[in-house]
Amino acid sequence: MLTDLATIDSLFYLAATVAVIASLKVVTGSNTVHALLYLVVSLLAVAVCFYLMGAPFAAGLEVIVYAGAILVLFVFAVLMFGLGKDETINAPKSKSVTNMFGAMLLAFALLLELTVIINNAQIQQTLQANVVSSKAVGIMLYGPYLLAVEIASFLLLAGLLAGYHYAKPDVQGSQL
Amino acid sequence: MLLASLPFYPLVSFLLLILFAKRLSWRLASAISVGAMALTALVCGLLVFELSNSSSHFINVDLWHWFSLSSQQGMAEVNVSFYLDGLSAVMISVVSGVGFLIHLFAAAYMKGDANFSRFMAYMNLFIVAMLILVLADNLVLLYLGWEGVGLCSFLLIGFWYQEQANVLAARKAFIVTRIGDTSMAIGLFWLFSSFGQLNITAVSELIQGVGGSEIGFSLQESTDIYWIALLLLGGAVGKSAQLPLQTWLPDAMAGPTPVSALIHAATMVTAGVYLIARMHSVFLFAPEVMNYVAWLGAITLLLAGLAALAQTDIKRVLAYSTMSQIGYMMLALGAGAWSAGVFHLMTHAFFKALLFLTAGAVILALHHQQNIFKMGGLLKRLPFESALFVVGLICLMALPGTSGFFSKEAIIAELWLSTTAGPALWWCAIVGALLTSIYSCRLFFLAFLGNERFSEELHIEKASLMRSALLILALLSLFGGLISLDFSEVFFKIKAEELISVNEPLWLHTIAIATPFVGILFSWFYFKNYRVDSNLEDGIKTNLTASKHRFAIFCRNGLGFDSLYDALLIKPYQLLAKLNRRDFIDQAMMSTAWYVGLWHDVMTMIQNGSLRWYLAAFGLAIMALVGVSIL
Amino acid sequence: MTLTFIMLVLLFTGALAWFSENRWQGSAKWLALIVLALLATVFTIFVISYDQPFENLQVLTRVSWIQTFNIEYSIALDQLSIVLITLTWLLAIICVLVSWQEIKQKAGFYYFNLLATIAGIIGVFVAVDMFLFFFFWEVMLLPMTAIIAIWGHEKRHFAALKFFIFTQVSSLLMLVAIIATGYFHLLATGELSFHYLDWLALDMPLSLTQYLMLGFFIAFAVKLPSVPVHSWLPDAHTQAPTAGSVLLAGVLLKTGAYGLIRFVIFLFPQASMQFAPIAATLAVISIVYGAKMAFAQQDFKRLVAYSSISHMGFVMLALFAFNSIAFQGAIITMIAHGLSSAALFSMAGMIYLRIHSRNLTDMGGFWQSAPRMGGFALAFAGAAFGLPGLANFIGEFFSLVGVFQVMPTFAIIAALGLIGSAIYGMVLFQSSFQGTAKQEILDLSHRELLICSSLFLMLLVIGLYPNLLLNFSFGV
Amino acid sequence: MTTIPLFHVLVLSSLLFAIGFIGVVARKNTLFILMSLEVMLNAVGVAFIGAGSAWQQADGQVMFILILTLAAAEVAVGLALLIRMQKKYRSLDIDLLNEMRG
Repeated sequence: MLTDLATIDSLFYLAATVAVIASLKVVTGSNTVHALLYLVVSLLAVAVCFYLMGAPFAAGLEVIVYAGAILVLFVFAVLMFGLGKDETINAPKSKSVTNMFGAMLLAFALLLELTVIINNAQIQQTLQANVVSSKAVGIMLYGPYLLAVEIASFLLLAGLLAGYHYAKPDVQGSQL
Repeated sequence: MLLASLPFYPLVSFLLLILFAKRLSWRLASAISVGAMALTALVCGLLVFELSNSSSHFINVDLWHWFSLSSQQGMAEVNVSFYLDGLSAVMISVVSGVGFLIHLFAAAYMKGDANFSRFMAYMNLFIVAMLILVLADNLVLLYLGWEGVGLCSFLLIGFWYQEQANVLAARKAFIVTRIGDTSMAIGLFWLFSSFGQLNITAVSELIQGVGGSEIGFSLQESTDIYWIALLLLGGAVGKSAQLPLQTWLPDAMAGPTPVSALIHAATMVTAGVYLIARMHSVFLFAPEVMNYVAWLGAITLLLAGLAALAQTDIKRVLAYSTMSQIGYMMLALGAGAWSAGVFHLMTHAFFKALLFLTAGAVILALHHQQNIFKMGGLLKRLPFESALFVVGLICLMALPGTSGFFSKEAIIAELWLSTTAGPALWWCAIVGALLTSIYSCRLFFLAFLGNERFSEELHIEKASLMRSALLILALLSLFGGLISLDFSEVFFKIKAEELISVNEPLWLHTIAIATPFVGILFSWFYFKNYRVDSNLEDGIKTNLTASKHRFAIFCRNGLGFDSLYDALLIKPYQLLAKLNRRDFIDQAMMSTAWYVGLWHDVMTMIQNGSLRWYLAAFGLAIMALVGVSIL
Repeated sequence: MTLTFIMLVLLFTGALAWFSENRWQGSAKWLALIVLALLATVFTIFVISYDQPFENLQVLTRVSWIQTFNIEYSIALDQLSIVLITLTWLLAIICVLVSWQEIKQKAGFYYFNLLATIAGIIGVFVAVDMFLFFFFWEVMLLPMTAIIAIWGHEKRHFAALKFFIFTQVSSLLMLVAIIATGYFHLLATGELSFHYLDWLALDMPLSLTQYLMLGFFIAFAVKLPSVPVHSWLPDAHTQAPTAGSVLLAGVLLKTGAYGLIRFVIFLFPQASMQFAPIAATLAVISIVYGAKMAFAQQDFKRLVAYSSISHMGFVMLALFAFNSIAFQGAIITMIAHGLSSAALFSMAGMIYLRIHSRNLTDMGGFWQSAPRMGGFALAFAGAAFGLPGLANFIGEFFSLVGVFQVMPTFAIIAALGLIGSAIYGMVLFQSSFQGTAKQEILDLSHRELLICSSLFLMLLVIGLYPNLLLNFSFGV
Repeated sequence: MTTIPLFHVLVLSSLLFAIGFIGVVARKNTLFILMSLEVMLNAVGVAFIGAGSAWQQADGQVMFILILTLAAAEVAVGLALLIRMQKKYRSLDIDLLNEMRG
């Protein structure tokens, strides 16, 4: 019965629902860390969507770079510099457990979905047929989009420098 | 050349006094001013002598060319030049003669004042302006003198400028007369635009020439003459304190008494009479206006007489009496009795100056007490002044033999038969004479008879300067009627009118002569309690008070003209000014600025620096754009 | 060349004064005074020794300036401009004298602005190339704005801004009219020209000139000022420092009248004739309204400012009567008002220096302590309400006599202004100098006595011997 | 060609974008604004990937990668600024930063 329902479409809609719910929780949340966790869930759900749309490479990047690197940067910053303090102070305490369980529930749904996808051979087959390969992506990146890649690298460099400059501790007597 | 120098004696004196005001002692200042006046009077006498002996009936002297106006009728020269004929000779004699006597009196009267030389300077300046007024050979120069005397009157009424009441009285006098002056100025414009002349003789000759000829005036021209005469009358009315611009004169009594005598009795207020007499040729051809003049004079005569009956202030009684006497002059002018009017002007100057100056002496003796209900019994205490006052009063009442009698009789005699006056006005004049004698008696009884109602010691100053001035004036008042004035060369007559058949009733003169006596008789009984010394009867000082009757109060306040004008003109003007102090046009202009400011505020509100606000606006705009593009 | 030299020297002296004040304090005023006196002398000698008569415009310099648009640097003189420039010299010297003690801060810059304004005013009176005229018109405006904005009274920024916007907006209309006329010249003759004499020779259709005339008229009516665009004047005059008020009332308003004469009436006679009823109505409203508003004021300078509106109404009324007597009256009124309002504003400045208030309710009874000042105040108030014997009377009399021949009703209503002027004159004089003495003030100093007596003498001389001015024909 | 219709993908994308946008506009805490921005960027990514897979082109993924880099750089700078802000204002309230108001 479960397998009958498990078509690509239904799985996509489920993941999408998870993404929307998680995003809503991000936006409406009051605890910074919880919100970040929901954001991770949202990103994971989107990654699942990507996978279902036939972009496994993008899904992987989403998980590794977005959820794995950028969000972790967030968490570091929040925890190390106490950025979430003023919001957390005002937040009602009692709901933190519910929030945690909510996030876990959503994550569990995704896990379930993932297992379904991996175990369902038919879905795998359909997906394989539709994949835009990472090779094509690579060729495009280093072909027509080379300039964009270069610019992106400059952007990253600039981000690096700016991040360093702004975040470094104040030198005595100097303005910014 | 003597004529040209006439106004310069007082002018030099004025300049000296005003430049060295504080540095001059009383003796020096009075010597300069009175000396200048004596010189003026002397020169004036010489001039009159010269005029009467010369073959021509006028003397004309050009000082300098002032300006010239061009019009279709040609070039009109307006010069600073003087013109002396019989009429102006009478005027300068009155101005310089009476002026000299009043200066003499004033020198003593104002002796103690801190600003004595300033006072004498103004008096001199007034004489300058008055001489220019009467000697002017064109109407613009006359207007200069006209405004000049107005300014001096303003300065002298407000001489004690620290009293708010005096300041207001001065302002009122200036502005009310200014209304008349403006009317006169418009009259001048009209005169110039229809006849192209402003020279008095030229205008007179022009009008007499056309009017006396067979052709006569065109309709347009007679309308013009009507309006010109009416507008000139407006000027005369303002200056001479006639209805409806009479309200300033009683208040003008706030000035020092010599000022009241000189300006507000003898000379300046008669300038209106002079103007009409001077421009008689214009008036002659506007018989309707002559009729208005007569009626204005008659009504003023009666109303002022009525108001004089109710006054409590000795100077205000005299002020209303002045108005009423000028009413007589106006009546005479309106009836075409030019010489009678001018004759009355002269005699009135004598006796009214005498009355004012004597009143001044009394006031001085009573420590500036002007209320006649606080006087009484002065006949015994101040016999000299009282005697002179009586002289003045009998002249005012026109008892036979006095100068007032001659002039007033001359006026009354001409009224009945005049084409522009008539029996109704004759009766007005008789009633006026009756009123005159009644208020004169009332004044005399209250101030000089009855019990003494003042407590302070009298301050009796036997200044010979004052007394000599008063004596001469008294003599002039009594015998001034014997001076014969010959105006045959001055006043133009329309020939046809001399042939009217005489049908005067015989009783006219009897009534006219008897009227003052009726008045005296009436007051003798009616004002008995004013006259009788009530002290003797019960030993208690009864205090007389003025009537509290509503009508009496109404009369005392000048018959309500002041409150009428206040409600009709002054209050609305002030209200308008107050409402619009911020200038509604400016407000309208500034509303554009306000509108821009409004947008500025709206824009500022939008640029609130809040990032989220910007973003929301951004999103909304995108949505709107997308929405529009979809639709 | 002499006039160009005069204007350049004025600007140069201004700069020099600015510079020298920083080195030697108090030197700027002496420098300004001496140079003004010298230049006035130079001007007089130049005018007297010039061999051609000034009945018609005498073009003195004509050099090409911006060749692309055929714009020339061209200046000319005639009797009208000579009379007005003479008035400017007189009042300029008075201005320096009244600022003697008043201006303490940034005095160097102040004199720079003053001299620059005067240079601009002289430029306005002599420029015959319309573009040059417009240029000088702006040159005159900017330093004046600075004078109000920097050395004015409490609401100076507001007043300066208002002054600036009013004149600027109106002068833009004039610029449009100038360009349009120049362009029409191009269409008519095939050549662009902004020269006044070329324009005079141009035959323009009435349908066009009425709009061009309106452009010029509005600009000058604002400057004059006429109701309903008068409202910059009370603020500017009230808030300006004394010399600023003197210059504004004395000369700057006259540039409006000058413009009306030269660039509206002479340039577009038919269109102005057609427009005359409206202009005369505005003028009459200005006369009566100004007099009424003056009565309502409690501020000495504001009262005088509104009286200026009333007086300039006489000028405009007389100009639009198209009558030679009225025209002469207008010019005499301009001069007389220049002198009398300058005198009254100086008087206001002298009082302000003593009691630090312009409010009439703070004044009263000054005659007691300052009789000379009171005498002069009365004389100047008398001039303002047209006392015969002083210059204003001649001006008003001529104006009204002339107007009466053409438009009697207007003259009669305008004559009501004479009553109004008496009322505000009385209010002005009596509430400051009569009544109970509220405080004691010092009487006039020698310098102030010089200012007052020279102004009074000029008023008196013109009043008693107006032929000094009437002998000129002023191009009629 | 996947079975998921492009329209639905775009609906998801715009939903996510709207949620993110509302977060950016409605939240006062700058950190949350930053997070909402991430959501929005992600939503754009979804749209790109969806479009790419609908037409079977690699460009969508390329764009996604570029967005990813942008997001990384943005987060780096943004967080640094947040730290700065925290130091200066002791708060992350974005409304405190309204010095540019007119």
